[in-house]
Parts: sequence; structure tokens; C-alpha cells
Amino acid sequence: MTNEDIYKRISDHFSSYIIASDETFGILNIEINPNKNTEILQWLKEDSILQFSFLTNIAGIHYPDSTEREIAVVYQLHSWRNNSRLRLKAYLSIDNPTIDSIVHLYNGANWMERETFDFFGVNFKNHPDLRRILNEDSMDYFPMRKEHPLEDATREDKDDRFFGRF
Amino acid sequence: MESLTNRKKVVSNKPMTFIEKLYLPAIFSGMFITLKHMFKKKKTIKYPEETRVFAPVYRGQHVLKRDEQGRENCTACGLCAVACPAEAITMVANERKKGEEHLYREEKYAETYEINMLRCIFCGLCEEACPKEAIFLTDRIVPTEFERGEFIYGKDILVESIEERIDISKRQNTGKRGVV
Amino acid sequence: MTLELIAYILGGLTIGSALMVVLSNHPIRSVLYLVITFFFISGHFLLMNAQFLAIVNIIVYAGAIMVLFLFTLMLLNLNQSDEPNSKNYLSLSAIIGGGSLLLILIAALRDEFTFNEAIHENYSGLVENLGNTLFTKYLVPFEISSILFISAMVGAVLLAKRENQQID
Amino acid sequence: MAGQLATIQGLTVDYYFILSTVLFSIGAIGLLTRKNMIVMLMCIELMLNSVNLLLVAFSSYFGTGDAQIFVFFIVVVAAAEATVGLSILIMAYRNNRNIEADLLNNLKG
Amino acid sequence: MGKIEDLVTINGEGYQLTTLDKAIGLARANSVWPLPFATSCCGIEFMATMGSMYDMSRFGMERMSFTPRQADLLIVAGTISKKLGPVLKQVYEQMAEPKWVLSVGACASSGGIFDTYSVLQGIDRIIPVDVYVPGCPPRPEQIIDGVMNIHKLVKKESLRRRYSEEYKHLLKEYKIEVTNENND
Amino acid sequence: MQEKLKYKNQENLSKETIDGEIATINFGPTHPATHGIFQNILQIDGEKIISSEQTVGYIHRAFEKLAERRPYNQITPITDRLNYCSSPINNIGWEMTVEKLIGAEIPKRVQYMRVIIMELARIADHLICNSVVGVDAGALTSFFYPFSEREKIYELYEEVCGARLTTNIGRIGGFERDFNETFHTKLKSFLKTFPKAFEEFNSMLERNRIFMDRTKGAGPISAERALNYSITGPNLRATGVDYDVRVSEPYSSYEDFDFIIPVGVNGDTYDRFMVRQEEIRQSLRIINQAYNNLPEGSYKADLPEFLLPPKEEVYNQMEALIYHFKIVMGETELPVGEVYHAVEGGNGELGYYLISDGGRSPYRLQFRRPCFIYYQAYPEMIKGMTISDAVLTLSSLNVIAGELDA
Amino acid sequence: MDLAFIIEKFSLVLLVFLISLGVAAYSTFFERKLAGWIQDRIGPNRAGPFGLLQPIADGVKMFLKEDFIPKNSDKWLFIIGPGISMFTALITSTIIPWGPPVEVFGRQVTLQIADFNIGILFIFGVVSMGVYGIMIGGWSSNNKYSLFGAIRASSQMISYELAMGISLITIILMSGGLSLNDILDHQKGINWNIFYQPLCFLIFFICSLAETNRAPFDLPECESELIGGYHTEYTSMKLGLFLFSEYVAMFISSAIISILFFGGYHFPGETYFVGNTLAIISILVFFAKTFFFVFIFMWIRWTIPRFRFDQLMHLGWKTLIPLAIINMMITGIIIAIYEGWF
Repeated sequence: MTNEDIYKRISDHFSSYIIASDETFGILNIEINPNKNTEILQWLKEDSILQFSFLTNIAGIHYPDSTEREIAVVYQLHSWRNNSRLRLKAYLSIDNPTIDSIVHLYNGANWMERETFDFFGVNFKNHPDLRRILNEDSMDYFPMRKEHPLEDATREDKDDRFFGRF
Repeated sequence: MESLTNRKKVVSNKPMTFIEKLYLPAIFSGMFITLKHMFKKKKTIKYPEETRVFAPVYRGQHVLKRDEQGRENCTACGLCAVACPAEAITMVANERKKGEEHLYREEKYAETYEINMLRCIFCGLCEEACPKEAIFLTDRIVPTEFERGEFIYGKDILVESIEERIDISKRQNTGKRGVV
Repeated sequence: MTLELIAYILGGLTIGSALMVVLSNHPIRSVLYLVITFFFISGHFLLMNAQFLAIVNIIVYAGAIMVLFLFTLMLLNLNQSDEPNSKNYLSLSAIIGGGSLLLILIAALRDEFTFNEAIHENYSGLVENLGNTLFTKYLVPFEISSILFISAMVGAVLLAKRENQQID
Repeated sequence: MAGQLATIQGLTVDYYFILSTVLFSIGAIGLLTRKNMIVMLMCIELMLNSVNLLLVAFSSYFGTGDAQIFVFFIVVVAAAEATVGLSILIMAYRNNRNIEADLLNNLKG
Repeated sequence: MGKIEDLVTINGEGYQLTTLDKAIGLARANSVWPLPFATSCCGIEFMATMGSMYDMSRFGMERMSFTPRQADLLIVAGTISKKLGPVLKQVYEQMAEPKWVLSVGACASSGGIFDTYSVLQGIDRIIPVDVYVPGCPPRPEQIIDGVMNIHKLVKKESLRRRYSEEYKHLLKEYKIEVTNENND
Repeated sequence: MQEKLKYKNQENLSKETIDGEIATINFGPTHPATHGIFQNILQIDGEKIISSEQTVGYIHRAFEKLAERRPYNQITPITDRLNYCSSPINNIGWEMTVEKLIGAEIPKRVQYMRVIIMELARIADHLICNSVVGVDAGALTSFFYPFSEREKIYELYEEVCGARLTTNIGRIGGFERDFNETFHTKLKSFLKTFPKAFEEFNSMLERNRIFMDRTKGAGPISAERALNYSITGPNLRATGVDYDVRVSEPYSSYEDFDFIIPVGVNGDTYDRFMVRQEEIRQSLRIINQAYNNLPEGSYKADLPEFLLPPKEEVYNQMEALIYHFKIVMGETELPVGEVYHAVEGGNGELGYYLISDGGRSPYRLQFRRPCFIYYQAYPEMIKGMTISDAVLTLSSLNVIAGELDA
Repeated sequence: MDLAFIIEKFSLVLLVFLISLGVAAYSTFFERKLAGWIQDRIGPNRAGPFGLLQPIADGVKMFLKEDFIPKNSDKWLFIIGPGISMFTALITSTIIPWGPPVEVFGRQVTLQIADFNIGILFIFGVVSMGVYGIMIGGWSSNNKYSLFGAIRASSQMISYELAMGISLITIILMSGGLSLNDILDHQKGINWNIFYQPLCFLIFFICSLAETNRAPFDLPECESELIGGYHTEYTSMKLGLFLFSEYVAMFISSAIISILFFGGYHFPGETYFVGNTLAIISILVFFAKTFFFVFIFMWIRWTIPRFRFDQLMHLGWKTLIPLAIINMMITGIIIAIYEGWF
């Protein structure tokens, strides 16, 4: 099953929800309407032909320069039967990064969503237990956003001039 | 779920036989194995007295090499510092003055060169980054210390002494190796 | 003479530890004092040449029953001694009642049994003799007691078993 | 076969009689004063044991083994009583979260 | 190797060692029970150190005390994040005196490559460390070296050190309460 | 910002107080059975676990943020520390991801060398997991025998890269050096002696009834639930699903090798143990095949823009010197794009989701960390089990804290 | 009751006490050494020549460790727990016949501190007391893991006592007496009970493993589950007593096993010796047998995985007790036939 077939079948069903699509390194990327993510994912999981029944990964990305599309949530699906992968992207505004949770579809999405919340502050609606997972609960920012520094401010044995990075 | 590949083999469905249910055979065979090991040669290397042979390419304590004439190779280009993922190397470059040609090979040299051995992860990237064959990792291990400050290794420790050269010829990263 | 002295000391200790059973606030300590009391009573048994019973007393009472008590206490985790102090007049009346019980018992029984003669040479406490009596004269009660035991066991299991084993 | 027998020369059965009565009374007082059911059960055990003591004393002084057989049976009964009593206690604790005697009033019909 | 004579500064004491002290130090040094606080990579190398090839048991150290109460030596092997810091401190506080701390590996000693917002830049910010072992992870040889250095410290320690003002001051600097619950 | 952080502090622990004999115990963070640092708060009724709640993140080290600030070649040492029991797989997986991005052609010899190293790493990973299962089951000696064998694998790593555990092995486009003579002799002797030692370890546990009783039925999970939890790797295969990235999406010439995929039936601890044991044997088979058919050729690809030139060329050729500087400074031209590459790590599908904007560091690099994903299923697996089962389940899941918390 | 008798008994008590302690101390060392050998290692070898001073080093260290009593714990019980453990472990040694009578200064000295005519019952009584130390220690620590250890220990010990007792009835049937001397008299030369009662030996051995909390029945203190079990909160010498009592108990149970099943100090060909020569050889034989079992205890520990709690209970109640009962019945029938009761 080629990527064209997959795209065709998806767009037959959800043509209005698909915003853009392309293919990189053999994997189909589809940008979807962030409000319809559960619907599409559910259909993909249950469709007897596509059978994208395995959630590989959920990732967040921060694009500070693109207005109203700052935060991207990326779902990577895998159909073992067809041995094909699919990437769904939903772009959210940084002011209100809210998207529906898919924990009811995949239990495994629970921590992935919590991690995305922890790193990027994406609010997953209807998530059973949305709170920080890796960082301390008292942390007051979302560290993976580009504006936050990586370094721990308490390190004293370092002089930035020497490292060729600024 | 049906097979995704045709290479599947179930490995854990062997039922227990009656004899195995009696506990004893496995226990006795296990005890026999341990008894056998009791009389085997011990594998232990009594470390402080005996040392294990390290691979010649082992990534241990760094050395700043001198060339055949005893001049320091380092030219303080800073590539090692850039290549260091732990940001453990700092140096201050200085121009070589007249009359110091016997000390430094290049026109620039590192006035101070410090590696924070506590930060260092011994990944060997500095060794690879060095274009002047100045810094090498060696198969010596970094000793432990009582205070954190003692791990800032300056040039006094890092630069090899002229009398006691450190042999790094077996490291394949040197320029002298044969390329396949 | 020495044995007599031992018997008196042992008696005093027995009473003391028995008192501690009642007086200590903490149930666990009560258990331990009771265990000690049983040990002292077993000591008396030994003095009276009832060796088998002495050991059985320790094995059964101290080694099994009291462990069961201790086990229950630990399981229910009643380590805080939250027993409310009973009202003063209640304890007072209890003490008076107990004291009068003591007096009545002594008064009632004293006339019946007053023996001043020394102990008979006596081997009845030894295992052989005891076993002989038990399995000849008292065989039927012995069997009945085993039935009692089984019913107690079954009853205990049934009582303590949880009706609702389901977790979900 | 039988080891050397220890006999108490100058001690009368009175001594054991009084001792066991005192123990019995202590048990009785405990039963009346304490409210913790487990401690109450323990007091019952103490009373049973005091009776045992008396029985052994009689057996020993009269030179007959029958009383010791009774002790044996008492031990059996005590063990049975303890197991059943404790399991009832656990039941009661589960229902009431408490094992005080006063709180078990709802056992009344 | 470190200069054992300079230890006065970190250990905060300068008592003259008596013969008794020496004998006891020797005994203690041969019976250091470690508490492996192994979090990550260095923990695996610590396991290798316990293994047949290196065999820590030669120093009488094979009895691991996973309960801090019984341990003499806290071996911190691996990254300590800021989230874990309080736990580590609690473990240290729970240990009974005399106690020593061996910081194994770059991460525990200084943060190593993880100069990030979530990693503690060296455990010596929360608990006093006696010996640092560099490496990421250190070879078992280095860990044994560190242990030998700990032994040196143990042998040198006076019986009175743990009651000294300097020691109390040291603990105070780390805001470690001397919870002497043994009110005898 | 603060508003969002006010998460509902949900009491996830169930409130089924059947009869109040429920105790809460802290299983971790420093519990000896966690082998790493993570916390489980267990609610237990007697010995039976009613519910549990996990806390992770105790060694969160911000790998992904770190990767955004480091040039591509400096990320290899970071990947070492993901699943530190099998660092070479992580290293090589990362290198292959970048190679996919730049579209590099990798010589067959390098691919076979990688297979050898990766399968050695898999053996090391599974050995540590299974020996720890033995330790947690109480058989302490079964920890020492495999560990001596692991030392030999360490020696092999050391000959190639110069380190034992955090290998930093290989470079983008190949290896830093060829297998040397010592490596060849050591590998040959390893291949000869290892099977015997391994079977010895195996016979101490595999058919021992005490061990079987303890592990059979401990922490089971059905294939369906496992898929729902996105479990991969040996833990998934123990449930009977034969998903293996090496077969479904062969990388590094895995299609050349003949090996079987061991699967279990119930997905319990015994199945996981057995699957890992069999995978060790299969890995050994793969190594034998790869080593016997090792093609001649160079140990690195022809990628002057990514592989550092040999030192003498740096002296003699201007071009080489320029490349050298460019590579070290991280100023090589990289294509823009996003790439996902998965390898079969020690614990399952280890994925690298790399987004490149052409800069010297990745714009975003996300690791699909199998541990992080399957550890979620732990409460479901141990529900209704005893504490002993929970311990064994945990060790048989092989939760590596480095991979869990990233 | 003369003075010489008192001195004799007193010195015997002291001797037995010291031997038990010394053996226990060196058992710890030997166990570590043995673990090393089994695991291809060397084991402790730094403290003194061949590491022989290791137990002393451990002892000194533990004596000088900070004595720590956790908050909210029951102080009195916390202190008394290890004491009870040690006491019960040591007190069993009073009835062990260490050898035939020896002649010292013209006196016939029996190498047994006290000869109860109900020796075996005494052992059971004491063993059943042993659980108190662990229970009290574990409970008073005010720590959930300790409590778990204590509860596991108590239920385990109560369960295995039953099988142990029932299995031993066969031995009592065969020897016709409860005293250890009766049992020993029955096994002169090489007429050992093990040849008649192998199953009984197996049951008794398994039960003594369980009673001493040794692997594979070391659930009360298993490290991987309960951290330290009942002694999680103990430090210093109190911990030392707990650990020590385990080894003392192991030594004593090995001695009892060799008495009950392997003829104690009897050995084939003992009729060729008389007097003190016989006594000395007998004592050596007895110790050799005992140490052999100590060795087996350790060997098992370093080989076998441990049970789970419910499996342990199953083994005890559903396997060992029925087996013991069947064994008892068969033995009874055979003895009855042999004696011609039918």
C-alpha cells in the first residue's frame, strides 16, 4: 500500500479536515484540523483497510516564528499490517494550545501527552491526569519551548567564550 | 493475533514434566553447577595489585603531546573546546614570543589549558577534533580526589614531560596509522 | 530448700507479670507480659514435675496462641493505644469485684482442701505415663477434642475469610 | 530413663492454691476493666492457665495423672477458643473499625 | 592521588590519632557496607565492580545495605536531578554515623555533560562528599580507587570527629539536621 | 502560566476500601528492586496490590533540549546515556538517522560491522535484564555468571571505541576505526565460549520449578492491551506478537540474516525472560552470520562532509583541513527535513524523530523511548499481584531509568 | 549438688556459648568466602591473613556505629527484639549432646548442659519462641517493610513448625524416646536414621531452612522486596545480634540435623576406641557433620531462587504436612508389623 493510496483513502473521508500534506523520507505527513484529531485517529485505528492501530509516538514542536501555529503536536501512527507509517500534525496557537486527548483510544498516549504538556504546555482536553511527568511539579515554565535556556544557572565552572556557541 | 512475519517461534510453552514438578532435579543440577564453579579458577583481578590490560585505544586521562623536539603541539585553536559536549575544556591563547621556539611548535600557544576532569565524559571528541595532534586520550585512568577543585587539570598535569613520554602510537587516531 | 525458695520467687514473678498484663496500656506489651507469665507458670509445672505439660504450655500458649494474638494486633495495626480509659468507678468496682471473688474463692475452697503433707513420689507428669492415661482412659475425649479442633479451625477460616474477594 | 525427679519438700499445695486463685482474680479484674477485646481474650487465657496451674498442682500432690489430662484438654479448648475468638474479632474490626467491647453493642438482636 | 594530609579542611578536625583510633579505623575500613544509590549508567559500572572480575568483596564490602540505617558508605552513582535531590538528602540524613559519601561519575560529582535545567550540578551542593570519582562512567578500577581513598579516610578518622564542633558546623553548612533521635 | 499548572491533583489511587486493611507503601525511589530511580506508590491489601501510581522523572536530564544545542556529532555521546545497557544500539541508531537525512550510502562492511556491534549490545542488554530477574527472584549467583560474560562484551567494545559502557561508538557514516586484530581474536573466543556459559546460566533458572512458579503468571498482559499501550520489543513479543523492527523495516542489512523471532504466550514474567533468553541465542546466530560473511572494504562511507579526514590529510591537504574545521565547528550543510528512523533497541522500537532546519544542531529531536512508553502499563500488570510479583515484573520489564526519564 | 558439678556445668555452658558464638562469627566469614568461590570471586581477603579478621572488623564497626532508635518506635520493644532472637538461638544449644562423656580431672563429664527427657519438645518450644524476636523487632520499628517482614516471618515459622514436628514423630517412634540421648543411642555405628527415614530428613531439612529464615525461605528479610525486612531500621549491634542469631540458629539446626539423622557423634568403627580418644574423635566427627550441614545451608543459599509467599505457604501446608503425615503413618504401620502387633 503506497502513500498515495493512504492519502487518497484518508482524503476521501476527511477531505475537509486535511489542511496540507507532503511526504518526507517515505512517510506521509498530513496536517489536520486540530479540532478533529480524535475523530481522525479513531477512524484510522478502526478502518479495516488502513489499520493504523499502533500509536508510535506523540511529539510536540515549538515554532516561535510562525504566528498562530507556534506549537505543533505530531502523532506518528504505524500500521503493522501494511507496514506503513503515517504522521499527523496539528498546529496550535501558543496562547491557547488545546487539543483533545486520545487516551481513550490508546492508553499508551497517556504519558506521551503528559510529557508533551510538561515540555510544551499543550493542554489535552479530557486527559485523565494531566500534570507534569518528568519535571518537578513546582516548575513554572515549559522548558522545551525555544525561549527558555537549556543551562542550569548555577554552574560556575564555565566560561561561554570558549565554546564557540553563543 | 496472526503472525506479522513468518519467523515466529513460541519459546515458553513447554509444560513442566512430573520430575520437574518435584523441584529436585533443577535444584540438584543448579547446585552441581555452583559446586563446579567453586573449584574453578577465580576470575578476579586483584585490582590495586594487579591491573587489567586496557585496550590501547582506551579513552582515559588526556595528554598534551610534545613533538620530537620537545615542543608543545597545541596551538590553542580552540577546536577541542568546541567539540567538547561537556564544555570541560578552557584555554587562553597567547602569541609565541621570540626565543620560545623551543617550547612551542606553532606561533600561537595555549597559555593556560584546563580540563575539568570531573565534567569530562571521556568521549574522545577532542582527540578527533584536534588538527595538530596535540591532545590525546591515553589508557591511564584519572585518579580520584578528595576535593572537587583538584580536578581542574592544568598544563602542569596535562602536558607530558620531556623525560617521560607517553606512548600513544597504538592509538589508531594518530596520523601514523595506516588507513584502510 | 532451694527449690522452695525458687517456687516462692517464681510465684511472685508470676503474679507481677500477670498484673502487668492487666495494667499495661499497650496491647502488644500485654501480649508480651502474658507470654512471660506463661513462662513462669511453665516453671511451676517443671517444679511439680509435669515436664510434658510445661513444654506443651510453652509450645501451645506462648508459641502458637500468643503469636496469633500478636499477629492479629500487628495485622490490625492497633499500635496506638487508643483504648479509652474506662471510667474510674467502673474500674474501682471491677477491682472490688475481683477482690471479693478472690476472697470468696479462697474462703470457699480453703476448708475443702488443706493438705500439709509432702508431695508423693510422682511420675505421672512424664510423657509415658501421661500418654498411657490419655490413650487408654481418655481416648474418647481425646478424639472429641480433635473434632473440636477441626471445627474451630473451619470456623475460624470461615469467619475471617473475606466475603468480597473481588477487587474491581 | 526418667531423669532425677525434683520434688518440693517444704511446700504445701496451699501455696499453689493461693497462687492460682490470685492469678484467676487478676484475670477476672482484667476482663472487667479492659475494653480492648484482644486484651480481654488474653485475660481469659490467663484465667484458664491459672486453673491449669491448680490442676497440675493437685495432680502432682495427689500422684495421679488424670488432672494433667484435664490440663491437656483445657489447652486444646483454649487454643480453639483463641482462634475462633480472634477471627470473630477480625470480623468485628472489619465492620466497626474498632475492637472495643462497648462498640459491639449492635451484636444485640 | 589526593593529599591525605590536607583533609583537615574538609573533614574539619585535627585530632591526634591514638592507637585505639588506629585499630578501630583499621577495623572500620575493612567493613565498609555500601549503600548503592545507583541511578543511571554509573550504577551498571558499579554492578560490574561488584561482579566477579573486580570483586568488591575483597574489601569486605559485598554486603549491600539497601537500607540507609545500616550503611556506612553512600555511593552515589549516576545523575542526581533536582527532583531527586531531596530524596538523596533524606537518605543521607537517615544514615547512622559514622558515614561517608563517595560520588561516582561525572554526573553525580558535577553534572557532567548534563548542564541542564533539571540536573543538579554536583551532589556536593546538598550533601558533603568525601571522595570524587571522575569518569562517565568511571571504570571499575576508578571506583575501587575511590573506595581505597575512602578507606584511607576511614583509617585516619578519629573516634571523636563526629562529635566535634567542626563536624557539626559542616553539617550545618549543608542544612542537615543532626537528628539525634537516640536520646539516651 | 500558573493557571495551567494547577493540575487537578487527582487521587489516582483507588478508593476501594474493602475492609480497611489497605496500606500504602512506597516502592522506591530508592528501593533496591527499582534498579534505577523511580517511584511506585502501592496500595496493598495484605500482600496483594490493589492499585499503584508511578512517579517518574527522577533522573530527567533534558536530553531533547540538550540535543537542540549540540552539533550532530556531539549528540552521539548523549544517546549513549539513553539505554545505557545497550549504548551502541542507541549510537548507531542515531547515526543511521542522520545518514537517512543526508541520504548517505553506507558500505556493506560498515553495515555488517554495525550489526555485530548492535547484536553484542543486545546480548549485553538482555543479559543484564535476565540476570537481574534472577537476583530479584533470590538467585544471587545467577547475577555473577552472566556478568562475567558481559565483561567480555565490554572488552570487545573497548577494542573498537575505547570505552566500556558509554561507548560513543561509530560516527556518522561509519566507524572511527576498523576492527583490530585483538578484536577479532576476542570476538572469536567470545563466540566460542559464550554459548556454553550462557546455557549454564540458563539451566540454573529456566526449568527450575521455584523460578517457574514465581515467574509464570506474574505481571501478565494480553497482546491487545500491550498494543493499546504501545509496548514494543521483547515485552511485546512475550505476549505473542512478532513485531520486530529488524524484520518489518530492515535497517543495516538485517534482511541478509536468518533469525527467528521468539514469542511468548501470556506476556508474563516467564515469557519475557524466555523471549530474552532466546533472543540472546538468536543474536549470537546473527553475529556468527555477520562475522563469517564480513565483506572486505572500508570501515567508513565516503562522506567527506561528515567524517573527519585522517590526521595526515589534515596536515597535507587544504580541502581536508577545511572539512575538518567545518565538521568540528558543526558548520556542515545539512538538508532541511524531518525524518523518523527506528531501530530495535534493547527494549523495543527506539525511534529518532529528527527535524532539521539546516542548522548546526537539530531543530527538534525526539526520542521514542520504549521504556517510557511501556512502563505506563506497569500498574495494570501488577494489579492483583503480590509485592514479590511486582518486583519480578519490574525487573523483567527492564525499565532503564535513563531511557525512561530521558 | 557439689561445687565441682556446678563448676563443671558452668564451664560447659561457657564453652558451648563461646563455641556457638565463634562458629557463628566465622560462619559469616565462611559464607562470604563461599559465596565468592561459588561466584568465581575471591571473597574477603584484606582483613588480616586471608581475611580471617573480617568478622572482628565487622563486629568492631557495628559496636561503634551510631545507635539509632527511630522516632515513633516502641523503644523498649525495639531494644528487646534482637535480644530475644539471640537468646532463643543460643538456648537450644543447652540440650545438644556434643560428645560421649569425657574424663577431666578424674570426673566423668557429660558433654551436654542439660539432659531433658523431652529434649525434642524443648527444641520445639524454643524454636517457637524464636519468632517473637523478629516479630517484636519488625513491629516496633514502625516501618511498613519491617512489619511485612515480621508478619511474613511469623506466619512462615508457625506453618513450618507443624511440618517439622509431624516429620519428627517418625524419629521418635523409631527411637522410642523424646530425649536426644535416646535418639542417639539408637544410631550407634552407622545405624543412622537417614537410611530409614530419607523423606523425613528431607522434610525436616526444608523446615529447618524455613525456621532459620535461610534462602530459599528468606522472605522475611529478602532484600529485593522488603529492603531489609524486619531489620530495616536496625543499626549497630542490634542489627549485629539479628544477623548473628541467624548464623547461630543455622549452626544449632545443623547440629540437630546431624544428631537426629546422621548419628550425632557416632561414627562407624567407634568400637575400636575407648575413653578420651573416643571422645575427642567423636566430638570431631560431630563437628564435621555439623559443618557439613552448615556448608549445605550456604550452598543452597547461593544457588536457589526464593519462593513467593503464597508458594511458600502452599509448600508448607499442602506438600510438606501431608507428606509428613503419610510418612508418619507408614512408619507407624511398619513398626507395628515389626513389633508383631498384627
